[in-house]
Amino acid sequence: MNLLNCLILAFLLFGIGVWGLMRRRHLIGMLISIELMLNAANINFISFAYFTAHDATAGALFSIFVIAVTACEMAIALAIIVTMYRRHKSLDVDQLRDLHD
Amino acid sequence: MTNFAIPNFILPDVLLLIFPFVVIGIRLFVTTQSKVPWRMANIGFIAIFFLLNFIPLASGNGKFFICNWKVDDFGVLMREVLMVSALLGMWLSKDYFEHGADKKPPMHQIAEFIGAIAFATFGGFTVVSACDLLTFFLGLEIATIPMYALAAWNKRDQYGSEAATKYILMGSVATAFELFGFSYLYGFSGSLHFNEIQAAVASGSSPLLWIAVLFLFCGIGFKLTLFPFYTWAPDVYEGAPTPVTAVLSVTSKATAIAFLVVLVYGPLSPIQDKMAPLIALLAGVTLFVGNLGALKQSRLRRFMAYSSIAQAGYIMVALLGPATTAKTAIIYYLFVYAVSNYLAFFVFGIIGHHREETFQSLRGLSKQNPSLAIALAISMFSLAGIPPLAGFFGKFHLFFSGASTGHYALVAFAVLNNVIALFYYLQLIKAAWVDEPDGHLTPLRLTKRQREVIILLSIAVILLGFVPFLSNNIFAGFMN
Amino acid sequence: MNTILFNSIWVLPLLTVLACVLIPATYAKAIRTIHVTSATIVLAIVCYLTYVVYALSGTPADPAAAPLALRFFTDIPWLSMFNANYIVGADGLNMLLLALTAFIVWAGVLVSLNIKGNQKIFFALIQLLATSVYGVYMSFDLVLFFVFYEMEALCMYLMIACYGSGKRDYGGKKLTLTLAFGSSMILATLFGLYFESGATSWNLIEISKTTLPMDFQMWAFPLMFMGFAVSSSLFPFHFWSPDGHSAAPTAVSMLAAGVMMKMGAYGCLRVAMFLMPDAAKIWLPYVVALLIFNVVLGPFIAIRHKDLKYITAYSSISHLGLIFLGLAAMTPIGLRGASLQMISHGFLTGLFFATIGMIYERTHTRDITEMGGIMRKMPFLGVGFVLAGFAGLGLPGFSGFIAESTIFIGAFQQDSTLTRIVTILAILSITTTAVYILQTANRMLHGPLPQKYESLTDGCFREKLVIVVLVACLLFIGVCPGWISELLDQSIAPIFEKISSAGLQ
Amino acid sequence: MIDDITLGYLILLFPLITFVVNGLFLGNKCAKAAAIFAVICNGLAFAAAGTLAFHYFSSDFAPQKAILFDHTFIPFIGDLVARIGMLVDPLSVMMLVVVTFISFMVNIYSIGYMREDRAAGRFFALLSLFSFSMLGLVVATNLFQMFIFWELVGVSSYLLIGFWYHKPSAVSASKQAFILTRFADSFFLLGIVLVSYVVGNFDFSTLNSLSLIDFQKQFINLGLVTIPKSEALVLGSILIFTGGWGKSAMFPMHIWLPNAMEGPTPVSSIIHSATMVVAGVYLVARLFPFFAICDNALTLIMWVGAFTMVFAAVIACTQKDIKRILAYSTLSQLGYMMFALGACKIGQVVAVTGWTASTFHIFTHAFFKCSLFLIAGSLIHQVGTNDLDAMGGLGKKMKLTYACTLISILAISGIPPFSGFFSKDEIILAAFQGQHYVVFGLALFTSGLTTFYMFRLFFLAFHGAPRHEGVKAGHVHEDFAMTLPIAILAIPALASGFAAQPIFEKFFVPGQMNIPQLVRLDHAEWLPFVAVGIAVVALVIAWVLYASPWAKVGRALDETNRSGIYKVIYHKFYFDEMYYAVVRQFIFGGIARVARAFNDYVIEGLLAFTVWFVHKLGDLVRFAQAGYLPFYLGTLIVGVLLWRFFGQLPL
Repeated sequence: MNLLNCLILAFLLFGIGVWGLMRRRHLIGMLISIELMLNAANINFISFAYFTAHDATAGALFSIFVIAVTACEMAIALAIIVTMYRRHKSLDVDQLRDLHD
Repeated sequence: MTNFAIPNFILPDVLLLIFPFVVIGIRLFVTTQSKVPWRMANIGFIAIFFLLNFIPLASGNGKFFICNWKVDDFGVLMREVLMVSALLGMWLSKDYFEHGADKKPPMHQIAEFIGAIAFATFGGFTVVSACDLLTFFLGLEIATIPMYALAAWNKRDQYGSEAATKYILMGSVATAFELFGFSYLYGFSGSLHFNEIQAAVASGSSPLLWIAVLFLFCGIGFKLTLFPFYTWAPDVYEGAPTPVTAVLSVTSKATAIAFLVVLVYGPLSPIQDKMAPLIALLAGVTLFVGNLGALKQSRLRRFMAYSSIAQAGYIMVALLGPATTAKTAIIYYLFVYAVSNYLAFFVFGIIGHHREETFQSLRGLSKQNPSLAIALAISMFSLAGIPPLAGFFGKFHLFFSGASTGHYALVAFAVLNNVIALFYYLQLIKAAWVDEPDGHLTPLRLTKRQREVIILLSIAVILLGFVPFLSNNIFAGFMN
Repeated sequence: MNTILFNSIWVLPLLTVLACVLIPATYAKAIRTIHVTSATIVLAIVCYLTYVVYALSGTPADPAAAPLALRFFTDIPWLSMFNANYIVGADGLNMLLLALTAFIVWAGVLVSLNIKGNQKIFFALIQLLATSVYGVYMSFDLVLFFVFYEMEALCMYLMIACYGSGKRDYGGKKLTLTLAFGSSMILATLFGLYFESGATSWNLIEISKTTLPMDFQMWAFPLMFMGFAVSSSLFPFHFWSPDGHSAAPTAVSMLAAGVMMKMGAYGCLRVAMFLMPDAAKIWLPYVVALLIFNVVLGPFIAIRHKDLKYITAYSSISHLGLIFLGLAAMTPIGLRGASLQMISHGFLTGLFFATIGMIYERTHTRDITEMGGIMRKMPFLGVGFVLAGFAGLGLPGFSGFIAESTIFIGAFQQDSTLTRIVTILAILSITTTAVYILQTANRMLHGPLPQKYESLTDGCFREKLVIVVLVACLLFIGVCPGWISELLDQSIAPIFEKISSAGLQ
Repeated sequence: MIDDITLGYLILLFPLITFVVNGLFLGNKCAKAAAIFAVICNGLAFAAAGTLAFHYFSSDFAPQKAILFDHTFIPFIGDLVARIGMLVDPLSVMMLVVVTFISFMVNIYSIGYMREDRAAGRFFALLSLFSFSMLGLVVATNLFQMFIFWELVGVSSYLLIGFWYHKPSAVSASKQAFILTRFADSFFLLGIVLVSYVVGNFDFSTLNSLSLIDFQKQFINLGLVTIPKSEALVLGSILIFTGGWGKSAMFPMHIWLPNAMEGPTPVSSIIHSATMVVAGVYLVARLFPFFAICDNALTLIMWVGAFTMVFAAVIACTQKDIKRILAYSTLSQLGYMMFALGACKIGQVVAVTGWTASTFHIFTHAFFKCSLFLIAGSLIHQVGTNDLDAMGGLGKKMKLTYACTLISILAISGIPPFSGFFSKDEIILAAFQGQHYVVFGLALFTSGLTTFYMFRLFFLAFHGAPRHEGVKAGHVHEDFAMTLPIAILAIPALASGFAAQPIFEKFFVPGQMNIPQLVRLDHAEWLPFVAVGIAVVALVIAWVLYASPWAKVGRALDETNRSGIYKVIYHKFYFDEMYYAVVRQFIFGGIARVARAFNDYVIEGLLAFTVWFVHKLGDLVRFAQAGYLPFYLGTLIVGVLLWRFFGQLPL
């Protein structure tokens, strides 16, 4: 249990998020993978705060803020997705191709 | 012991923070048709803009409020840019609540709309006055999240919702990148505060730092629509309501570039020269791709999207220069860019209220309404950077800043790209001036406000250029 | 007082535009009157100032502008961020070019009084164009210079595309974009000039006193020279001018070919060669090779063309090639000849395009094979055209001969092999010039008159006035060239000093 | 009494004033006034010239050069200054008198000739422009001035040939004349530039006192070759002569002169016989010492002249258009003058006989050839065609004209005591003294030919039965205004020979030279008798063929049933056709087409390709913008990697 492991964990989490983002065709699924990526960052913060940083509170504080901010971001995202759903009657990103060159 | 008395230099910020609540609050007590919130909004924005002008441009570190809310010269000037953008965006949006445009139904809840704009603007304020990563991050989010909402404002428009979806999905990913970058930066320096980060960066560099830089640039590259993170922009610009597009293209860009300026000339200033290749590459590729994309467009807003992508590339050029030059150049350019862009959007708006927002519907404009055609030509030539219009001087500042550290090749490339840019701006002017109208033209009605704003902006575009007061004042602000 | 007058040269056109903004477009007559008056006033001012400069010649000029002998020198702070100041002044060279511009603008305004379309905008654009050209010839601050230099693009496209004929959009775009391409090259090098020279301002004279590093000059000079040469249609950047001219309305062709194309050559002389003489000495002997196209092949291409404006465009290309021959010779006579050619060709091509425009207004075609014998119907215009032609083929008595012979003699003084060859070819190619000019004149004016042209009328008073004035200018320079060469020599001397002293360190 | 300088100005000013006044003010509206004014002014000019000549020759100052005035035109570097001045020496004074006199006569003549023409005003204006330019050329003090007026002469000739611009033939003839002379002039200009560069001066005085030795050491880079300046001078002299080559229509640049006969006849008489075409000869005479030191130049000049002489004479024997016959005879006479100048060189020494003879022939030839043209003009005016077919029997109708014609023809045939005899005799003598026996023989032969074709013309036009309705009906009469100058001109045609010979022998020497001259030369007394004998024989042949009772005029006149060689000659050796072939195929079809193709396809093609390429790149960008969200998200990831690897980060 040292810093490197935590960083690797976070990085893997981030990678999984990216992977999910690429693979998923379902909007909600994509939102969740984004959540994963954000939380990977959180883990970074916490682990740095725990191991190295000389003001440890800052990192923790930051991650809490991040959670809050992410929450409202997701809220808006869901709201938008709902309006989306009203139009398209589906949550498949492949449907979102009306706007293009 | 810090005192919590509110010093007058953050009065505008405080006002801007409480004022959207006021506007939205009033709306609860009046009828939907009432003009009160609108008037309030006008008064408030204008008041804030004037208050900002009373803040003396402090030199050096600027003044602090509880040690991590900094108001320095760059901050104040940036605030003014943002306020100008917000004000113009609000004026532009008014008509879209009265009747629809570009085959979209009219929008609703103007008060909330204005409130959202105000919040976004406040986000910008926060970014420029941040002294630590946390405030910084919060500012960026405050600036971004209302934009998502704004993009989807027109609930009855399917394009709007699609645009918003794309926007928010990619925006969140970008936020994730940023956050990741922040976390590494924090890990590298062990602190959130800019001064300590700067000290750490100065003391020595490590892979952590560079991963952080990479992720930060990629994250902000999304908001600044740099290559290859610009992909959302054309779709969102086209899908979102026109006033939102305008606000996006100015406010969010201004915020993003402010973010970069604060980073590059703040915590990361010791390694600016090492970042130079990255910045130069980003700038060059972005403006090239932006110009190429705009070549064969037929829809106005999408066209403007590409042009604004190219503009972002031009702005990046300035980041290569020393602090004062770069800051002056960027602020001045943002002023000019805001004015020219809004001028274009006002004209498009007037067209859009009666026809589709395409090149087609510009045809015969010069015959039908010469003054409007002239305004359009002025804004286009200004964006293309043709003297004596302001755009040229803006670009000149940027290139000057870039060249002052000897990046002649990049500057030459950027200037060469101006030819391509001129080509597609001429395409638009051709549509308005040369092409004969096909069939019957629906008459264009200009409200008094629209006419006044257009005249005002046209004069501004013409004068801000060779009448040197703006550029000189900004520069004086940084020099003294 | 004179200084104020001098500065008013470029301000007056702007004021005219402002004045006309307030007048609704329906009062076309009032607008026309205002523009004609302002153009005439500017012409008067410029002529007076030219006389003043000539009268003052020999007396010590403004010390602030040394080594250049500048009159009416003005230096006002402008953009503080990069120390760009508003610096204007006049020596013989640019005063004469200003006079040329004033004449051509005046003629252009008179010629296009009955142009179709929105006259208010058209005349405003002409005045803007005039402003930019005046500014270029006046300014001695590089930023100011470039601002004025680039302004032309704004007006040119609109004027050509909205008021032109034929492939107007194509021609306009081609012209504007090619010029923009050239000026982008210039801008890129301007920054280099400023930072490499370590000067504290963009003042041309100050930069000329610094010594630029050789390696910088070596890449900057060709870039800047070609950048300027684009607008003087030096091969291979000549392609814009035939299409542009043929698409443009008369007045614009006159201005474009008459004065705008000189701005490039002027820039080459005043900025590129003056600031980077060392590189000039190395590069120019090779630049000469490009002139084989301009000077030798240009006339041949003109022979093959049927469209009057194309023919004239290619003749302009060949004549401007001679300017570069004079410049590349880098001898005092060569430089003087080049400057003479700038002025003479300005009047000459102005007259050409003016008459062509008037004839086109009547015959509605520019194809010489369709015309014939119209000399009988419009002797005045015909004679005007023939005189322009004679001036063009360098007939003694007209300014063209003076300029060309000066260039030939000056270029022959330059002992580099390539220059010699090109000079000899250029001298021999006066025949081809004669061929296309006579062929055009004969096809168009002589021979039997087609039935459809029986009802043609000769030029009205203002058209005759324009022709008479331009011809008078050509003759005046051609018959007494002494004073003008004297004026030019004074202003060229410092430039030649710089060039001749270059390459020694 | 007016002093000579004022006279000098006046001589030049009168024609100029005429040109300006007639051109700008009188013009076509009042042609009558224009004509009168022109005649008066030219008369005054002639008077002035005569006075000047009298002053000059009567003064003991005589054979030397004097410069009446010399104004700076354009100063070039150092001594290289272009001046406009007035040089007075026997040659220029003689030319002044000739030019002013001829133009005076021709102006009088034109009153009658152009009576019906509505553009007469323009005609008189241009005529005066020509005489002004010619006078300026004659009095030139330096090469630059020479070139200036040289060009002006050329352009006024162009304008006058194409005077009837509605006649396509006239227009094309004028164009051809101008372009051919212009072609020669381009070499002339090159020669001027080269010589002035080497010598550093334009003045004739300097050029005529050069010696090549000074220049053998220095070298000059002519691009492809580097040669000593002395050779450069030789080259320059040949280039300068090329100018005269074209202007004097020497073979092969001769073809413009016969075609130039499309112009009004007075024009032909003044420009294309008497004055302008001798400008080339004049140029060589003026620069004679210079040519003399450039060793091969004179030989070239001689052969060019000699060949043209024979060539033109042969063609003249077959033509039927009287003006063309005269044109070819002019060519052949110019050949005489030219080769006389060239024949002066004997090895390394020079005998100036030829020079004197040549200038003398310029003098005499001017009168009789001019009058012959004027006569031709009045015949044409009466008969209405140039063709000998339509003439004949005019002698009885036009007595005075008949007499004058006879005088002039005897003069040109070199029958004593008519003027031609003296000059031509001296020319042939020069050839003999120069030991150029081939040329000498050719000259004798040609003088025979000359007599033959001139009398052929004479007999066919004036003798025999009338072949023209007008003549038969007797509408033919003599116009006073036209006959007067003819009559006046007959006097010098008759007398100028023996009258002027002493003057020429006393005064006319080319000036001091840097190479030895032979002073004493054996004067072959038998020569005149031979020449006259040949002439008489030719006369008899002509009489037998065309005027004798047993002459078959009709058969003589139709060229259809003739041998091939006759046809070839009749068609002027097909030189016009060759000229057009060269111009059309080589210039227009060849170089010009290639040049334009290069421009239109290569340059424009490259441009088009660039534009196309940029647009393709644009399409690429737009292709990426397919609106497909996963792709967009992918770009985010790709971007990070992209800048990781290309961002040059020190990772």
